[in-house]
Amino acid sequence: MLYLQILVNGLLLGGLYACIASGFSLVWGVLNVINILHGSFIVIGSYVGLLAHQQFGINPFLTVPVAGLLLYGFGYLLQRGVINRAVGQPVLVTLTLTFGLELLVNNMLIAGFTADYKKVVLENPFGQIELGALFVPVDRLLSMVLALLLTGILYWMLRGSKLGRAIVAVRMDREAAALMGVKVNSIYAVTFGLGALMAGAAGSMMSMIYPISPIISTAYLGKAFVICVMGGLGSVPGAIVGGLALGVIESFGSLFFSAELATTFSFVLLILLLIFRPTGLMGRRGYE
Amino acid sequence: MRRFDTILGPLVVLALLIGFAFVGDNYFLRLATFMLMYAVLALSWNFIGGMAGYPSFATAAFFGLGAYCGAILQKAGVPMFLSWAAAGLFTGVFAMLLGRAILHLKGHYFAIASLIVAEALREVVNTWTELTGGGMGLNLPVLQMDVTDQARFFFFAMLVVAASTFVLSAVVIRGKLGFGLSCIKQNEDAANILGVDATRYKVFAFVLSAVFVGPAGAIYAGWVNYIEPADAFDVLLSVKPIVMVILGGAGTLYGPVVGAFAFLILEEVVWRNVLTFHSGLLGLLIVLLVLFMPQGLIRVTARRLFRRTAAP
Amino acid sequence: MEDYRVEHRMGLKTRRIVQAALICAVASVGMSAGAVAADKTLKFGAPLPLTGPLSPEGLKQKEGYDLWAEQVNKAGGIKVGGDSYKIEVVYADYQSNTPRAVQLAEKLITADKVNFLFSPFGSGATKAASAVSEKYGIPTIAATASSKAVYDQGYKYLFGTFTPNSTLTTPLTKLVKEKLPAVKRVAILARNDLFPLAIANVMDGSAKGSGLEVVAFEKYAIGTLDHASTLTKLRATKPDWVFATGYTNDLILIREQMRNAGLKVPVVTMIAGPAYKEYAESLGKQAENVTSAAWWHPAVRYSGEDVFGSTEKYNALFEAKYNKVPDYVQASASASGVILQLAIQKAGSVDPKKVRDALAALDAKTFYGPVKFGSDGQITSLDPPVFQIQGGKPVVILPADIKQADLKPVS
Amino acid sequence: MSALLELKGVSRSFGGVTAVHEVTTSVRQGEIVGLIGPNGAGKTTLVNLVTGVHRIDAGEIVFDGRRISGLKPHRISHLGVARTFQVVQPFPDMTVADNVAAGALFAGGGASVAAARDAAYEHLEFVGLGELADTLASALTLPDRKRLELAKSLAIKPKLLLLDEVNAGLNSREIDDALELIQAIADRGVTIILIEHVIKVVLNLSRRLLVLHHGELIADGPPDQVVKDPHVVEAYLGARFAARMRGEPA
Repeated sequence: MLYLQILVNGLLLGGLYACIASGFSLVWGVLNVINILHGSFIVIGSYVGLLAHQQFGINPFLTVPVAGLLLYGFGYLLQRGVINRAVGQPVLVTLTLTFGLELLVNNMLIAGFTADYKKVVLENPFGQIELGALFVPVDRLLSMVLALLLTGILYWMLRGSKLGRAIVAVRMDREAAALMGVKVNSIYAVTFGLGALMAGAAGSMMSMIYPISPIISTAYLGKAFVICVMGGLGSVPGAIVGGLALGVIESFGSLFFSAELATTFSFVLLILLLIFRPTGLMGRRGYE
Repeated sequence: MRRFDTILGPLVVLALLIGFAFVGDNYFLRLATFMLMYAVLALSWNFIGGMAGYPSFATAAFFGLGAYCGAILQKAGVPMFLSWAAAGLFTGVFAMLLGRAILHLKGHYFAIASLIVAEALREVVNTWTELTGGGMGLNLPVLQMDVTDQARFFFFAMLVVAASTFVLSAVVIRGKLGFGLSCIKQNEDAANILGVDATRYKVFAFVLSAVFVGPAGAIYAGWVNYIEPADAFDVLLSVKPIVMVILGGAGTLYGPVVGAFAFLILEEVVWRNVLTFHSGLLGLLIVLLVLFMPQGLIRVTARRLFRRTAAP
Repeated sequence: MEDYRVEHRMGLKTRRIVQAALICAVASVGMSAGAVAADKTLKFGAPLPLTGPLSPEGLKQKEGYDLWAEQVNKAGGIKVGGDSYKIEVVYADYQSNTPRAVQLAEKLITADKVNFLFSPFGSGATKAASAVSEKYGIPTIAATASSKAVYDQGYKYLFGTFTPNSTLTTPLTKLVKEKLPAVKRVAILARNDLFPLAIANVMDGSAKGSGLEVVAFEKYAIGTLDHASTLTKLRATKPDWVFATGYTNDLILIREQMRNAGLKVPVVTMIAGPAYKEYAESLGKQAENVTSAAWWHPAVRYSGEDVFGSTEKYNALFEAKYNKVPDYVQASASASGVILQLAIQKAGSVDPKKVRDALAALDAKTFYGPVKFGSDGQITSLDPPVFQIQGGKPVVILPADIKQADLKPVS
Repeated sequence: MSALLELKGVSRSFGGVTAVHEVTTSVRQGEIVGLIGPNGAGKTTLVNLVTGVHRIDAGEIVFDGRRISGLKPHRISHLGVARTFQVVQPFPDMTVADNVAAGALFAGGGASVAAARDAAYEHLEFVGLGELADTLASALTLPDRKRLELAKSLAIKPKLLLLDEVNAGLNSREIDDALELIQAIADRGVTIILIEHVIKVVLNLSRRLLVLHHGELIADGPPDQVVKDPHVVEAYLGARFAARMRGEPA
């Protein structure tokens, strides 16, 4: 029973992780840009959820589309205006650029919202389902379902729609896609926007789960990194697999070892994975 | 004329620095020591990042290792200089082993692997409380020395490391190793075919990017008397040298030094004027730098100089 | 070189010029008038973490110092002998980076020539920076350092306003044993970080010392985003008392996840979260009946000889300026200023050595409580209050003479 | 003359697809051998196996009496095996001279950077790039880049030179110039394997042809015999060669 509970904990956490990472993975895969800003995007989404709840009493689940669209716009413009100038340049350049942007945006968030922790407190909390000794918190369960649903929609969109095929084509071979008439720059901006959208949606959802502060962005970013490498970068299903895997690993890690070692454990695992299987658990070939 | 460039120029700077140590007050000595430390980090990163083109984020790992290695040895009673040297040796060996493991990765994969090594080390140091003091940090023995003498002492210690790094950079950049690294940076496959032992060269560059950072970390630990994991393995220690090198000019000899100097000035000037928005301004600086001056100060000015001298 | 002064609206240069002009004017008036006292300035250096992870704490300390400086200047400054000194707090942001705090402490002393120093935030940074002020012989007040390790270095110029950590946990343990004798098993969950871990360690000692059984002692890493499995593990040890330490965000998450994990116990103690209003605000009903302890609480009632006069007046002034209730960090910061001021006045001099001796001999009443330092420089006269969130607000349950309510079980 | 290069049952597959299958042949000192085959026949893979870029799955490669299969690329180049790439691969941010100097320095036994640069100028004169020695490699035209590739290869003082589609993308005049240069290199005693999928180019220089098809060596002999070989005609020359002979001038 204990193991079952731990497994459930891990899967619930993994659902959130998948949602944290999917947008990050998409941007990385298509643009070959590590978006250090991703954590701050999530935080902005959380503030959207928080403000909507404070001002109008709206449940953060309902502001998911609002936060998503807002972040889409922000991401699209940021890519068009700034990041696009560096796409295709060496890793170092794009990485340094988004790092600089992160410093700037995060500092602006602190200036605007202060670093104090805030959180959405629901009038009527969702509570938890109790199945014998098994506890399943409903807010997390809903978040996980929504997270997987959103990630699933993203995957389906990439597979099924014309836009999605264009994005995949650009990811596979930029020159070839350009020759086939795909507007690469606008695909880049749309993809970056989609990545931000996923972050915003995740952030809004998590505004009732995690305390909100600009400071927490690095924690999200760190998780996104680990999940992406585990799942294989650029792969949306990989983000789900990596997220769930990390959730379960951390969960059992804190049971068998100690919570203080759970992070170390996942880092060490990650380094080993990078050394011996850089294409991720899914075993796809990386797009290097 | 080239002699002036390569030997006399640096000697003049060195003489100025030594003279400065006897006139500057403690605060400026502290700033200067920081500048030298930054120069060590930037010059070191330049070996692997600037010359070989491998985006290493391992500087913080080397720095933290060196700091803790030096501090732990000193606490155990090992003489200061010996503990510094040991820190260099230890980080060097660590870099060799790490390099063998992760230098076959390219691009983002290498960047992440090197970044995560620092994170993992920080966690390990944080958890290994018996040896490292964990989150409580580690206090070093205080030197029984006059305040100003102490400031001078650490300034000179850092100066020696910085000068060594510079000299080695100069030797490498003009020699076979630098040539080979440059080939690797531009086309690793072609370099291999032309007989460059890319694996060995990369590992060598990686080790070089560590051996001076270790002692710099150890000296730093002794200098501030107190280290803790979050500071010794701060990710900014990996990022700042990169910014400095880009600022100055990647792969050049003087670029990292100029970059370190310019960066320190910017840091101080920015912070003098804004108290709560300086990381935002640092971010803005990085963005502008990457977008508008990716070649660095050295190349920009060098090009200008060249144009002037080219005219008869 | 992070200059940031109390009155920062004017540009630095303009301010300098105006200042210089004023000084000249005053000086010439003073000279012509003969023996009239000149208006001088005393500088207090404060390296604070105004950005980075510790910025919430740093900004709170700043509020405390600002309020004190404002009140003193309003009252005409500090009077020493025939002179009257205006107060200027010189801030420097060390970005939550301890070595930078040390560097800035030195910079404040050597470049800004501050007369006195307020320590950086927390025990670690305080300990690190104390070496600098000791080197230069600058009297330094630590507003937020409690670990014994900070004070047993044999330093002469460092004084702290927090009693040792065990003074927080021992009274609480005794109270729980007395009021809720059924509570036997304690589970401790600590953030693996300087202060949270230190508090957890003394709690371990307090619990064992009063015959309670510590059934679990778990540490979690900084930046942990999930406690579900750790709490599931704790639930299996069947505790009656959950004692958790960490930063506010950690504790909010832990409290929330305790409910999720079905971990229901009669006593929940969290340090330091419930001392901050964000904690109760972010948790709503979940915060109810959570106990905590801190070195100061706005519900305490002291009267003092300082510029604030009494705890009530301090609270009122604080609320008027910042539109919120002060917590122990802000109050301790204000108290640090008050303590230095009292010492300067008692010494009748601004000479660092004399002020240091006055601090060592100080025995005063303040809004913060009675102030008397032990030979190691740590305050000994304080009786830290234990409190509990009741009806969404913290109420004092210890010490008995100022308590507002009795201890209640969580459920 | 003894064999300079020997391949004994060399095989290699990628993810289940066989790229080179049990190739056995040898190249004698001083020969100019043409290696032909349609696109995807495994020619470039074979070059990669000889130069150590890929490891072989089975078999053995012996060069100059020494087993080289299993050695790393830089070791093999030190032994005197040079190659050019199908897609030219200069070091773009270096001068033309430094590109060549790299070869002289690392595999060519150069004593110092300065000595390697001196040697580089000679090689550049030889391939006709002397005047462009100090320009950046990225500024060169395609034919000049091909020359640069040759100069780089020469700088490592090769005994064996593998030229992978060195004529691809050149017009017929440029090809003639290139072939002249290759002949001049051969005259210096360098053994050459000329990899081409356009057979006409090879016929001018080679006295011996190897034909690779689906990773297998299907013919080995003088051009006139090979061309008549029914396997070759069937597998490769049939439609394509005829079409090319009729159509474009190569």
